[in-house]
Amino acid sequence: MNVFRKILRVGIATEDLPAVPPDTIAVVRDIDARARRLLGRAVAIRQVDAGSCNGCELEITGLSGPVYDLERFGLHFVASPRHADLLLVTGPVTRNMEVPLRKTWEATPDPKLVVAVGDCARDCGVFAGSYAVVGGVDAVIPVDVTVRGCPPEPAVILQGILTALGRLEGRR
Amino acid sequence: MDRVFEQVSVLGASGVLLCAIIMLWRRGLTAYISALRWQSNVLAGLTAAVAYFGNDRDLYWVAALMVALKGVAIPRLLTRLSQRVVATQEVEPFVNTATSLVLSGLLVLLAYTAARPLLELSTAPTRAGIPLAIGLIFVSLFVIISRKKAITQVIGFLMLENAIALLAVLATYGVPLVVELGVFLDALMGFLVMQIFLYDIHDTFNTLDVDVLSRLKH
Amino acid sequence: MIAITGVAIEIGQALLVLLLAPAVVGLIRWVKARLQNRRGAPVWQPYAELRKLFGKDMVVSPNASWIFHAAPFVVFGTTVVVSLLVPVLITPLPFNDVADLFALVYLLLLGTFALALGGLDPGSSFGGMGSSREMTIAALSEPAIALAILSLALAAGSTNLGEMAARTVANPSAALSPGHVLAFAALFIVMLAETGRLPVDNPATHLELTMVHEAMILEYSGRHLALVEWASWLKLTVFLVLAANLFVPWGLATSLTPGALAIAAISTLAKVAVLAVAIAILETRIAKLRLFRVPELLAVSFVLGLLAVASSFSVR
Amino acid sequence: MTSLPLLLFWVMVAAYALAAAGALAPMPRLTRSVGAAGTMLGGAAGLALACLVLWTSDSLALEAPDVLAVAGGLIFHLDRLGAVFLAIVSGVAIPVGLYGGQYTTSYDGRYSTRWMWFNTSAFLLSMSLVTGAGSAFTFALCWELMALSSFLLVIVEHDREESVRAGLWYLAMTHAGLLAILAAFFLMGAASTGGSFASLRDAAAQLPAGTKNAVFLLALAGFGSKAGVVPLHVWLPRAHPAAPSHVSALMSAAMVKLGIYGLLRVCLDLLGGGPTWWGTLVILCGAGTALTGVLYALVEDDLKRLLAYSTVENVGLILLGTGAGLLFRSLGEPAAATLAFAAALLHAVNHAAFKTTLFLGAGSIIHATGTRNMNLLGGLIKRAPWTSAVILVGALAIAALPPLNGFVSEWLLFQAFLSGVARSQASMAALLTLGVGAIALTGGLAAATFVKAFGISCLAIPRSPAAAGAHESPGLMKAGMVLAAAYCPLLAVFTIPVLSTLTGALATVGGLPAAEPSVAIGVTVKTGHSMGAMSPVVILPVLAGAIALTWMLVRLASRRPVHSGDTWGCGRIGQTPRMEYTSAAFAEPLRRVFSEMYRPTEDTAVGTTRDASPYYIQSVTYQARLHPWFQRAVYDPLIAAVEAVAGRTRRLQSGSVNAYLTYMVLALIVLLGIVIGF
Repeated sequence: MNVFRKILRVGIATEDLPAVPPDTIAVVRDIDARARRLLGRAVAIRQVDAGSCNGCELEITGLSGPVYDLERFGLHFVASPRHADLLLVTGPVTRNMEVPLRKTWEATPDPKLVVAVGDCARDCGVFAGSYAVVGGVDAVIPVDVTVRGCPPEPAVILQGILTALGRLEGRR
Repeated sequence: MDRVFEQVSVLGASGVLLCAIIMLWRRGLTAYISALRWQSNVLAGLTAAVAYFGNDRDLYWVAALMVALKGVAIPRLLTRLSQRVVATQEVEPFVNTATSLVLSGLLVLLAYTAARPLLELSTAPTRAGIPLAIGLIFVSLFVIISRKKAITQVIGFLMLENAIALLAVLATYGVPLVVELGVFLDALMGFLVMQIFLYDIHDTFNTLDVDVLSRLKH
Repeated sequence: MIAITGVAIEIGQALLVLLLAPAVVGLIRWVKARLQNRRGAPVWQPYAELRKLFGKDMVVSPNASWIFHAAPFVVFGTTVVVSLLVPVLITPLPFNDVADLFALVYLLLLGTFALALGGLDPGSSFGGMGSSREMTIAALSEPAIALAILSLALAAGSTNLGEMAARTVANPSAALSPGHVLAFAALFIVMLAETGRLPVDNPATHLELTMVHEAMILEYSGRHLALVEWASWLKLTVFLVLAANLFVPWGLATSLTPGALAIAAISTLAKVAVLAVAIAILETRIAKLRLFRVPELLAVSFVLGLLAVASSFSVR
Repeated sequence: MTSLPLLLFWVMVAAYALAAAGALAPMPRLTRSVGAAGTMLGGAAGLALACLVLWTSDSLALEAPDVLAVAGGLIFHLDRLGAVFLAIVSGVAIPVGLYGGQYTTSYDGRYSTRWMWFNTSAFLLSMSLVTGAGSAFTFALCWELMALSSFLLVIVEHDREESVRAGLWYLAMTHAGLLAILAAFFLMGAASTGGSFASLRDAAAQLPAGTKNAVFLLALAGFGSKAGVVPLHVWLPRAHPAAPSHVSALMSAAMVKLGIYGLLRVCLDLLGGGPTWWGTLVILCGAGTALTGVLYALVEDDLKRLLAYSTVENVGLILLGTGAGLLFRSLGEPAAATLAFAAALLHAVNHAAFKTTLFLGAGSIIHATGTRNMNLLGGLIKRAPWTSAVILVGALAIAALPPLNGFVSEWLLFQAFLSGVARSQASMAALLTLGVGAIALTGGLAAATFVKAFGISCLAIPRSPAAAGAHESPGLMKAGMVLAAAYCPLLAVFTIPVLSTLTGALATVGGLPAAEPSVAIGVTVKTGHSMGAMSPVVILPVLAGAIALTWMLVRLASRRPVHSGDTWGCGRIGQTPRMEYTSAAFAEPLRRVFSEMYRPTEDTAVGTTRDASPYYIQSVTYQARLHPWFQRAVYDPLIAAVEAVAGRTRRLQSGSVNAYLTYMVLALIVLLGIVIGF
């Protein structure tokens, strides 16, 4: 019963999204209008760690918490790329993860989007030039939106996802 | 009116029995103690209801006493006891949980079969709850038999006491207050004696697992 | 003529349940979000998900056979047939004599059977795991359901839903009889197990090792996934309607007047909403059980059913 | 003399005799053709005869007092109860004959197919004759003939140790059973003027209660051992899989039913029912049998053994109905008794249909892959689509899922128990409540079992090269299977006529009232005291319509393309069959839940590298073995005792002829002494 007392005391913890510096989110490709129309309200996200240091994952974990609450935008994480509409890829793509990443992309039914999260996913970050990495995410699969930062804040990641869906203004 | 009384009494008796069943399902000692607390409170409520419908003033006192003693005091003592001497909070049964549950269901069915002659004699509106009370007696005996820790055996014993009280309330609208008081005091004495034993067992063996008592043979 | 109106209403109410089902799940999710101090998705979110899934391509494993493609339709079909049988607005239904509560339970089992085969078909180990667990839970919940039905049937003199509801309407005090209450408790526990809610299965899990229903449907995508999801929401809604209208049947229309139908619609909606909120609160309060504690929970349900049946012995 | 039933009877006998005579044909091909044709003709004639007896007032009576006159001659009298079982035997014979005509080719060159056909025909003939036997002697003779011919079929593969062991178990159990049956008949016959069933029936009324009880117990043990009542079922999961698959179908679908027939004949017809505890005992036996059967079927990896255990389970369900019928009868509830017996008989009929289907399907799998180990199967649905579809139909029916026939009889069984609970005293009601629980648990576990049986053997990727190279069965086998599978929906759709036929049959034997299934919307099943109504005839089209409508609407709503992509496995590079769930893995959760029933012994051996460092693991071997409880509790001590006794008696065996002659003379003198003494 203490649980409910605490729930009442805390109240709604979700915050509005802050404004984001314009250069942190880069739209790499034109996002298909059809996809935008279709996926506008309900998007299933599959997160792929292609070799990240898990810094980005920590931030991503924050997304489903009460403060950022990605569910209010109709987004949720799913357990299988078959169910997914959007791949959230982190980290430089290591050689071991190259095939699995491509397989994940192939396993995702169309229409689908790819959001690369973090500097490593963009250009390998500090791992650039290492023998163990293949390159950024777009070296393996086509990327729609890139989110900069090392690691990017949850709010920025969320803005990035919403940008990919063509809904920057975030309803609430 | 009688119909409502009948419903309430059977419902109350089912509630009391249900607390025992829920206890069998749970694992932690705290859950056991809180099941006992709930059971005593439901029993007290039922007693009050019988007092109201049966116009028996004394039973209100019995109900109040039940809440005070078995609903509040004994659970509190038990909690303190368990915090002081019990290292693990897990209740270790001899029989696994699913089997104990099914067995207790069978015991209740047995009680229904056994209570038939009794039911034919009685005309009280509360009679439909009698088999449940007998069932509870069986189930609490089963708890005493099948649980390893001495403290769970104490809880089983207290539940047995509840069962007898339930039977008394349902079968005869409660025995006179004096007798009830006597039973209470008995139970309290028994409880205190057991508590002393528990401390002793714990001091000697550093556990409350009654399995170790078999070592005393040597 | 009356028969035609009756059948029309029968189909109409099945459609109502079908269309209502996503909202029920949306409501549960919304209440849960609020209880987690989140804003949460709007109640109509599941509709958007369905629309999206119907508009997506499908990716199907080359190992899969026609069973994989047929399973979603069988699951959906059986659940729709079940929703034809449940008294949503009126009682007794024209279909009352076609299938009773046992038939209803076995129809749902047919859906589970089909989906379990669909899970095994692509040869994924997740699918096998999900199927195996789902069938385990389904098998163990059967006895508890049977006893709950038995106790309801003993009171109503029939296993058909119309008679069961009619009996409680006619005799309101029976709703508080222990047989009734205990059977409700037994059926509620089984409902949680059958529809994959906490504490048996977590509908929002991402961890394959803890999945039951979700693991089974891991291979489905696009419209197949939409059907499977919709069917599982529909199953939940049907169970809620069943629980509401069997145990608290007041408000059900016994004649076909518009007024009675309106009252029935409002009361059923209200009852289902209350139950949905109750489920959300319950899911906030409790944690998922380990798989091997689920049989114990179902044993509790079985014992409740046993007690419910036994309570009818003494009144004879 | 030449009435129609008699004519059909002789046609049936002649057809089976012809099939047996086919063994003399010079070419194996001819043997097969004649055998198959004769079997099917015999089945058709038997079915016609049974229908004639069931639906008209005709009956068959045939006496041949001169044949074997010393034992009272042969008497055949086919009444309606017998006709029900004759219909089961004959109905199974038709698809089995069709299927066997081609299936036996796979035995060519390895084993004698002539011998096999001869025995199959003899087996079918003797089973058909058992149902029509009109005297104890005729019955016992046909019964023994049936046992012998089926024993010879069990050991067809005589060079395999497993088959021979199975044959030994079967021989021992069936003869122990025969002894019990003979003892039961002798006890009854002691008070009667002759051995015919009519005189036994008349005499049974005067039997003292103690004798009646003894007869009941002996009959339960004797017929129970044939039907596979736990713990007398041990031979069944050994012998049924050992026989060729079409014979397994005959044994599982038809022969075990004759055990039920014998029980009904003796307890219901000849003895006319008994005290309450008879029914109680049969219900307890049935519940134990059903649960044990399904639990062991669940963990079985061998497809045919799984089916055999599932036969045990279904016999348990039939016994539950039979027991409830006996119980209600003794409690003075004849209408409820009719309901229960009808449920039992209907389940017997239904089980014959789907078990034939499944065994023939299993035969096709063996034919296609050469193995029946499910852990080596898989992927058959693409390689043998007909076989897989047939097995799917059988699996749906046996898992008691609507709209097929298994559901109807399970539903009636529930209704019978329900009406019993509603109508009896607390102690009986408690028993019946537990019966309801047992039926439901059995149903649920059967569903899990058959998801496994079908899903593991027919779906996903083949687990062995044999399964990968599987092929579809040839035409006749396919036709036989499909015919058997067609019985399942047909029996569901025609539930009402079948049911009224069965209650009509019951009315003639136990003096039970014939309850007409009421007709509400033309088709609703509602018999006697049953507390519910259900209509399989409506459920089938409604369900099919709902599924078809969904399909069309979805087709209209979304035409998005379907792509092919690897099975999702978290991005792993390739999928191998070793990643699939196996039969053992599928049953693991339930095996753990019921571990107290199985008491498995488990070993995990971890193999490390050469230097035995615990950190470099090369292999992990896990072994789990079940030692069934009945084996442990009943048979191990029994076998040990028999061996001990045998060890003692070995001392008598000196090997010298003179010693044996001495024994004979001594025995003669002792016998003479006894005779003179009297």
